Amino acid sequence: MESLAKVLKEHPFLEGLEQRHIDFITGCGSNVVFKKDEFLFREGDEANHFYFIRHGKIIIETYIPQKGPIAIQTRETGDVTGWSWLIPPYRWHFDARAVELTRAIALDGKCLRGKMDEDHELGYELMRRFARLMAQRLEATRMQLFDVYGGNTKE
Amino acid sequence: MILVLESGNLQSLFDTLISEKYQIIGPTLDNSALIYDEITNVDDLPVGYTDEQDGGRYRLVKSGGKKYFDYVVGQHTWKRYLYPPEKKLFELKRKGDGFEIVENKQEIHKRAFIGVRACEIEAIRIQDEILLEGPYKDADYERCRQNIFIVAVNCVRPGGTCFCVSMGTGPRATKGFDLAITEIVDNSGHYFLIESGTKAGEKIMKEIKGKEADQNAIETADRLMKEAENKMGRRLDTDDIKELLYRNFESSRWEVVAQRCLNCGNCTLVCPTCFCINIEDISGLEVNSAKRVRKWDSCFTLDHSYIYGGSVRTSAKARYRQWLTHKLASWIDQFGMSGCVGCGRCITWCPVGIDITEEVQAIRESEGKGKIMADKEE
Amino acid sequence: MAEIQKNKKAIGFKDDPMMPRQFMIQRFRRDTVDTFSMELKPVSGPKKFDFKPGQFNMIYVFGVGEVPISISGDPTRPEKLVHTTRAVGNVTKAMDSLKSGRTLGVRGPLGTSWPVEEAEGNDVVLVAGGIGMAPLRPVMYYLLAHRENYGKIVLLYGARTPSDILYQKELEKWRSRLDLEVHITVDRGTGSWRGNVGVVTNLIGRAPFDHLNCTAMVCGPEIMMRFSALGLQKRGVEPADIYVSMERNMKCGIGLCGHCQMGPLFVCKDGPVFRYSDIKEIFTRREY
Amino acid sequence: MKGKSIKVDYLARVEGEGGLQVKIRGDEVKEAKLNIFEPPRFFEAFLRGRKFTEAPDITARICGICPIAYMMSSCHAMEMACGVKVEGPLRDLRRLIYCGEWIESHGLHIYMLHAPDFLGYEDAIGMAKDYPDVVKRGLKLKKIGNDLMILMGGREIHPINIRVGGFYKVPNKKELQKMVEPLKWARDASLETVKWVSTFDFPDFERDYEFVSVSHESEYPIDEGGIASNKGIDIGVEQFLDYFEEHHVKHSTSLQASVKGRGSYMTGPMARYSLNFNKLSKISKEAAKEAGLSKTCNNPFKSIIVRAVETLYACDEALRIIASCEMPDQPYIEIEPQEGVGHGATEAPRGTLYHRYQIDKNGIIKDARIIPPTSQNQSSVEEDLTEFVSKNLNLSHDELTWKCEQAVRNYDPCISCSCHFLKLTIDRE
Amino acid sequence: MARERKPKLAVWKFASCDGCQLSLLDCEDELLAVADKITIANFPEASRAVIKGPYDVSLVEGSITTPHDAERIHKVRRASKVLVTIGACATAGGIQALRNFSDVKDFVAIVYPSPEYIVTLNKSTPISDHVFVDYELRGCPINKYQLLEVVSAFLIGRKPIIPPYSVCMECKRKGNICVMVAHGTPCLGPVTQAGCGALCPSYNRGCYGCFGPKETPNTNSLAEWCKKLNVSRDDLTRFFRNFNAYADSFRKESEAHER
Repeated sequence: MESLAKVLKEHPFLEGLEQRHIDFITGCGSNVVFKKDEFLFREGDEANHFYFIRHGKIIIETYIPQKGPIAIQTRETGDVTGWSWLIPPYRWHFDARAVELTRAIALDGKCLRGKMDEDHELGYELMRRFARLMAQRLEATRMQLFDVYGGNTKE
Repeated sequence: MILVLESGNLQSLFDTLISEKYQIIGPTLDNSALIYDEITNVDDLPVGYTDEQDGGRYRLVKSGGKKYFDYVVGQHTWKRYLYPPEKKLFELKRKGDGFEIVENKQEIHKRAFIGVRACEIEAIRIQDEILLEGPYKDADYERCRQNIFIVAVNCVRPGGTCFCVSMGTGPRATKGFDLAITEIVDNSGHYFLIESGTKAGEKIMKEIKGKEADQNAIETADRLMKEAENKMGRRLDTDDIKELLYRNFESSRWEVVAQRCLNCGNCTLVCPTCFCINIEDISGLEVNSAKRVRKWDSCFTLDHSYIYGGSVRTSAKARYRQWLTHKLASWIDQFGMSGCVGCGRCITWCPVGIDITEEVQAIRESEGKGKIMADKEE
Repeated sequence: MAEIQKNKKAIGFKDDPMMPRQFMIQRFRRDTVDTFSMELKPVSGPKKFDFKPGQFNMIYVFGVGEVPISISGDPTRPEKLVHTTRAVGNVTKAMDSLKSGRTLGVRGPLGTSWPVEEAEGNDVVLVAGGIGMAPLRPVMYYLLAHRENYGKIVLLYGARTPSDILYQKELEKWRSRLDLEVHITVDRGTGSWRGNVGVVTNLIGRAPFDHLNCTAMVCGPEIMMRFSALGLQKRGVEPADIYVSMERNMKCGIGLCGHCQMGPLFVCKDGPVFRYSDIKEIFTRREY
Repeated sequence: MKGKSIKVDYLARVEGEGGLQVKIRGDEVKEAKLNIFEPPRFFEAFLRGRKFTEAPDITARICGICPIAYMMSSCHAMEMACGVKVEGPLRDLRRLIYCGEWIESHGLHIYMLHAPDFLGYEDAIGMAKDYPDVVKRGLKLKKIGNDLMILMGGREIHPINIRVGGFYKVPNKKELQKMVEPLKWARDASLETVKWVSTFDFPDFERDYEFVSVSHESEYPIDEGGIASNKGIDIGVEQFLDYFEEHHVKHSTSLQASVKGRGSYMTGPMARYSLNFNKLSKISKEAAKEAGLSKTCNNPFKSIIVRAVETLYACDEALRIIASCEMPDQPYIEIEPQEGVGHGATEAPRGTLYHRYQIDKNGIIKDARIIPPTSQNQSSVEEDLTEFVSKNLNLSHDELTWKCEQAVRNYDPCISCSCHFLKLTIDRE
Repeated sequence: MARERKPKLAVWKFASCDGCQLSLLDCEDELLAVADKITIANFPEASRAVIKGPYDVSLVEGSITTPHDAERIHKVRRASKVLVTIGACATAGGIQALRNFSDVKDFVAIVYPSPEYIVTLNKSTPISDHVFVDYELRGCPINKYQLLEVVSAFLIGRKPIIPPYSVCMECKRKGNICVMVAHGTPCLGPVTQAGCGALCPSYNRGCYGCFGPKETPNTNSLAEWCKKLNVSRDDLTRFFRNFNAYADSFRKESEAHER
């Protein structure tokens, strides 16, 4: 597990976190591998994990009848994905699918949630990081909403 | 050489110009209004007429005097002749899979402009700079501009909305003319003081029935113009004007003036320096012919700033701000000179009397007030 | 500010900059559902059409009208004039309906260019959005023709959907080159899309270039350029090293009609390519 | 033969929206109706509260085909109410612009609306394929009428230069002179027109009409005069309503005018011509004679010849006015409103147009009454139809239908002058 | 047919004076050329012949004032690929929209002896209140050159050049001296859309707004200035209330001064 601790400690997402917290988090983690086209999680399932993508690429998508799967965003090496375990009702809102062989560290959300409730300091530190992540995602989503490439313009 | 021409001999100037094949364009009356049109005779000039001007108000008044040039500038500008309001640039005809261009070959007259005021000379110079001195020339303007003979008239009576002194463009014509006239009525009679500014001017001067001016006449002219300077109808403080307007992009004053502004475009179309044009590509019923037309345009229209999807400047506020800031500030960055010559037309001919000098002053004062407030708080 | 073209040579017919020259459509290729490329050849006069990457032409369709379109061909091969156009208005739609052998009017080349020479020795980052890829393609050609003069070359390109991606084959070729970094992203990944999904600004964060020693050229809709410039600055790129290509209402293309003014700038002759630091202040001003 | 009916839902080549229904039972015409379904527009109502000076511009909008007539009748009425008479050069110029409307409107009707009937075409454009020069002549003639209106009025439809008291601006002599050559051409073209239309095939059909028109002591009636008929009416315009009335008739829901106590009457070219032949210019009289017309005309199908003669007269008259007219010192007479009632009747190309206004001391309109020519002619049209169909029951259905349409078009009905017309429930039996 | 199919044109009339469709017949020099390029498929004012729809272009004149017309316009829309409204009636309700400011029942009673026969709507409304309109051509009447411009543009597939800016733009280009500034004559030019060629000022008269409001009209500022020219409130109401009385900005301005 030493490599797990090392990866997590060096990950920018956890940068500046106290060692004891990192130790705790490491305890919640495990190495996982997803083959191409394997789902990390499915819409509606219980959300129990979040993932540090060590290598590879996944796609967040949803399925629209008559249109098929629509990809919303991609996550790749170095990204963090999944926060539905943090917010009731703890269900995934989208599908996540590996588009290539993807290695990740999966952290047990339930375990973390319990710890965060107990240890507000850790809770705050993690929430702060997730808030930043959400803000980034929100900005990116807004940009997508702008339809910035000007698809609807007219002369 | 400076000549004195008795008022009775003014026709000799006209005759000389006509014999030199000039078409004379000058002030005349049409339908009880002052316009610039083709004239041939001194009687065509608005003899004995003067004008009253104020924001949104112009009245031609019969003074009964004998002066030929007792009016100031009217609504027309020389731009009408140099850069006409509407001009077909060329026609095209379909030919096989392609087309051919039929050029608009128009005979362009040698023209003499009579009664050009100092501010108007400056306006012509500004348009020269824009249309001839940039990376690209307007070929049509160049053709119209060639062979123009300018007879300036110095202003001894400024109009109610004039502020050429502020802009450093008048009332005396100092350059850019072939001949410059000062009309004087005094104890010694009614006469014109004429000086030449070019060789062409000198040549004409030799032909007219004048005599050399004495010192007295020259001094009288100087005095009259000094007096005129002190009687300007308006004043515009140009100190730091560019930065002032750039700084005040978000001034609340723009909202205030937008309440009044009709965004009708009148100010831009009577302005002697405004150069915005539209290019219209038109096809006929016979889909085999087409033409390109150049028309005066205005930054007060929505189409002016139209790009795919809509206009950039949709609010009246933005359009007024664009006009005023361009005229007095960004023009300086673009062409190294102000776009305003202080002729006052935009004030007089604004249907609701919006006054550029007042707007600038308001912005200046609002800024001052802002500072004072801030100081007090400190 | 990018250099102002003191280019008084004839850009129109018979030395009149307002009169279009005739070019014949030699090849017409559909790029995407609403985008097409045309290869044009002059009907008469000099066969070469020299231009700099980023410059544009005023393109006239007989009887219908004239629009500014940037040149998207290879500046090192001036015998071929190429335009890529999106059919959005009457003129561009009319262009779309033309066939090989028909002619168009062309006035140009006009405007400023991307700083390909100034960028020598630097890493070059190109950020393209939508049809904004077209004006940057000449840059790619130029850089590749002078590959040894540049550091890393990174192309970040965002499109709405996979089927909106321009020049797909060419991009594949570039992607397979080891001396280029090409990253493409779409707003909505549909069908068999395996690539990135998300806006192009997302790509800036992880793109491999040296922010202290780079030149960025950004082209796309104004809002995309604004956010891209912000993204680049977050990466530490100096505003002076960022270039953008602006769009305004261009009627004459030569700085005479007044329509394309943006503050003191005439987009047609002072631009369309601007150094971001020069226009940063006015970029976000409303109704400017 | 059992009952049959002729029904034209939508009358073509007339201005406005109307239909026509003729019910036949056996050998008898039971009913002939000119159906007007032009929607009501309430001019008389919204004129109330407007200024007297606004009446010409507002009433012009009743009809895009004869706006000058509306403007002139209302000007005359307002001037009478204010106790002013516009005379001299201003009056001449008014008559001049009116000539323009006659030339235009008659040109339009002869060439584009009526002649195709005689030559068997659906429209003038079809006719132009076989008679290109004729149609072009007609268009040019019509254009000269329009040009005269444009010069005097600013534009051909709803001119802007006519006001109570005169004009806003009067063209100068030089501008008027520019119309001389075109008008001379138009006079020649009108002469050709008279000859051309006189060669048409006319149904043998005459009726004993009461002709009513404006009447002037010395002039062919256009813009001024009293009211006269061939059955004894000879009154001032202010007596109009004493002699004529509008009423509902049972078989139709539209207002129809009639001579009080007598019945239907006809206004328009045939009426004017038959009442005023002697006042035509020499050239017009001669042309009429050559075309085979006598001093009166009772065959409504021959109205096309009369129209051509009137066109010729209008060209001739316009030339006379331009040649003799002095330019007025002022483009209009300043008029102060006064409380009163004014009447105005002038001759629209298609007949007498009567206006009556009551205004208060500030010049605000209190009451307005407008009786357009088509309303006056409506009974006459229906009587024509009844009689014509009765005599021509041998014709095929299609032929009879077309002829009935033609019989309506004889009147150049301007249904848009709709202020009096009602929507009609069409009998679909 | 070997030739390219000619587009089919239809002309429809609702409540109006016929003047706008007459404009087409007033194109004396161009009429035959138009007929050469376009099949005039349904134009009752000019022809008995009716060719069935659908039509490539429909010109619609007049406003909607009866229940019957309110239905008929939908049929016209369905039969038309491009629908162009022509004239103030069609684009703003026309002069007959003056009824919209009163109770139409009173109006019926004033004009008609037997009001019970009258079927009419309370308001006269523009076509665009009922169906989608592709293009509007303003004016009372329209300018025939603008009509030809629309036809020419349609034939070649370009956007017609019908500027929505003020009458002043045309007036100044023409060289007219401003009647408002130089004579104190109230003029709607600054708030009225161009297209007439600045006719009224060319005849020394103030514009009376027959082309309706221009883009972004500032009627209030103009009205305030007119007050300085001694225009009474009643006159101001009438000033804005004529052929385009029901056009939004004119309507509001006229109501603002109504007592």
